[in-house]
Amino acid sequence: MAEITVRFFARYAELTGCQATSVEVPESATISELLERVRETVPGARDLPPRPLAALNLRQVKLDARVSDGDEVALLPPLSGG
Amino acid sequence: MAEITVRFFARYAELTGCQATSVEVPESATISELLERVRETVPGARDLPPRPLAALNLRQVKLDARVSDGDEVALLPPLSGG
Amino acid sequence: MNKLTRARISVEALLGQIQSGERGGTCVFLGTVRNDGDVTAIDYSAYDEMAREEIVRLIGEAQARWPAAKIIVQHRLGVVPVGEASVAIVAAAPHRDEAFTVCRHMIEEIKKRLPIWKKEIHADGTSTWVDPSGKQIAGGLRDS
Amino acid sequence: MNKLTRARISVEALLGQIQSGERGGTCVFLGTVRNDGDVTAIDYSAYDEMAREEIVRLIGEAQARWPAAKIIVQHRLGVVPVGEASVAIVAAAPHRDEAFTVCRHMIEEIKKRLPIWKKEIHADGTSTWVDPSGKQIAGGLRDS
Repeated sequence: MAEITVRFFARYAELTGCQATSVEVPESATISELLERVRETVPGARDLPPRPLAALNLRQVKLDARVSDGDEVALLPPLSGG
Repeated sequence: MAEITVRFFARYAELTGCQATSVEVPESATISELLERVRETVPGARDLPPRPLAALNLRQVKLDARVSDGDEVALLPPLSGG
Repeated sequence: MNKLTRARISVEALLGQIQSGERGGTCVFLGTVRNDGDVTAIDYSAYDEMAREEIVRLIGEAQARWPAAKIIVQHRLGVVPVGEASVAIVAAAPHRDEAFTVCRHMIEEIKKRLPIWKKEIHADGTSTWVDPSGKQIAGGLRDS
Repeated sequence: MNKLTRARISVEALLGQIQSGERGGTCVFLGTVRNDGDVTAIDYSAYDEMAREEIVRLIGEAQARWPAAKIIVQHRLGVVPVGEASVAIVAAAPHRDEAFTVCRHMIEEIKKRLPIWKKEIHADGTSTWVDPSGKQIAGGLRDS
């Protein structure tokens, strides 16, 4: 199994009442699969959009990217910097 | 007759050794005609280019613009501000 | 010099780091918090570690494309009152065409790629997350 | 605030006059004296009265075209050493696209229309008028 740190930002942090949590998924799970685990285990996460932006180890990735033990995955509301 | 103040700038002032002078031309003469008088009366002005940039009362004009008594005409080397 | 900052942005300080006799054109872009409706300020938050890395990546990509250019980016975090700058880009290049092009490129990329979020603070003390499409949403989720 | 000046240009002071909650985008252009060859400085001279009027006309024309924009122009005269700014344009507008467009428009017009001339000062103390085509001419006349 892989232990993944999941981080929530901005509106998503408000939604879950959580900034970071730890989730276990099978090694090489996709971010989509990780998201399913997050929805099941983190209160409020059911209301996340079906396909949020995601970053894996500080880089934006598609939802079919695969995770490994120790990775950090962040769920990002639509960016609005500038 | 019209008395015109003629001003020289930058390289043209160096060429004539003069920043401003007064030239008489017939009322409603064109700037080209004024230029001919300038070439005849101002030492060094023979070396002005045939068709320099000119300004009449602080606005750039073509050489067929007409002058009146009291006008100020400036002869401008190619502009290089900025 | 490229950074996220909670202090007011000093353009003069940024220029001091980048202006030089090598580069004849410098283009600066400042994004300023606007008084839209009853907005009094915007509270900026970021995924700090990623935003810092993304700024480095963005500048690296731009400098690969425009090797003679020099670029600085600063983005403010926290509460920025109306009328103050939230982001500053300084791009200097040997000639002005490149300075403008690089500066414009950088602000477009920053808006697309930096993990930063805005929350508008209203005169009555309430606040709303800003949807990048320009619409405001109070709690609801409009992205899909 | 729009002017010819013999002092160093303070971008911060110009921004202070123009940045506001009405205008979300500010674009600044600075032209900097370059160390081309053995150039140590450029001596700028102008037909002052006309240059001042021309700046007012240029801004008037731009504001007729982009009514929401605010524009400041400063051009330095006298000896400007390598690495310092000779001209500054600040253009602020509600949105960034307009700020960039107006700023770029202004510097192009300024180069075309302001009666200002450059004389390069070289390391050996000699000086040369700058031909706007980019070629230097010592005393000779290349315009026709």
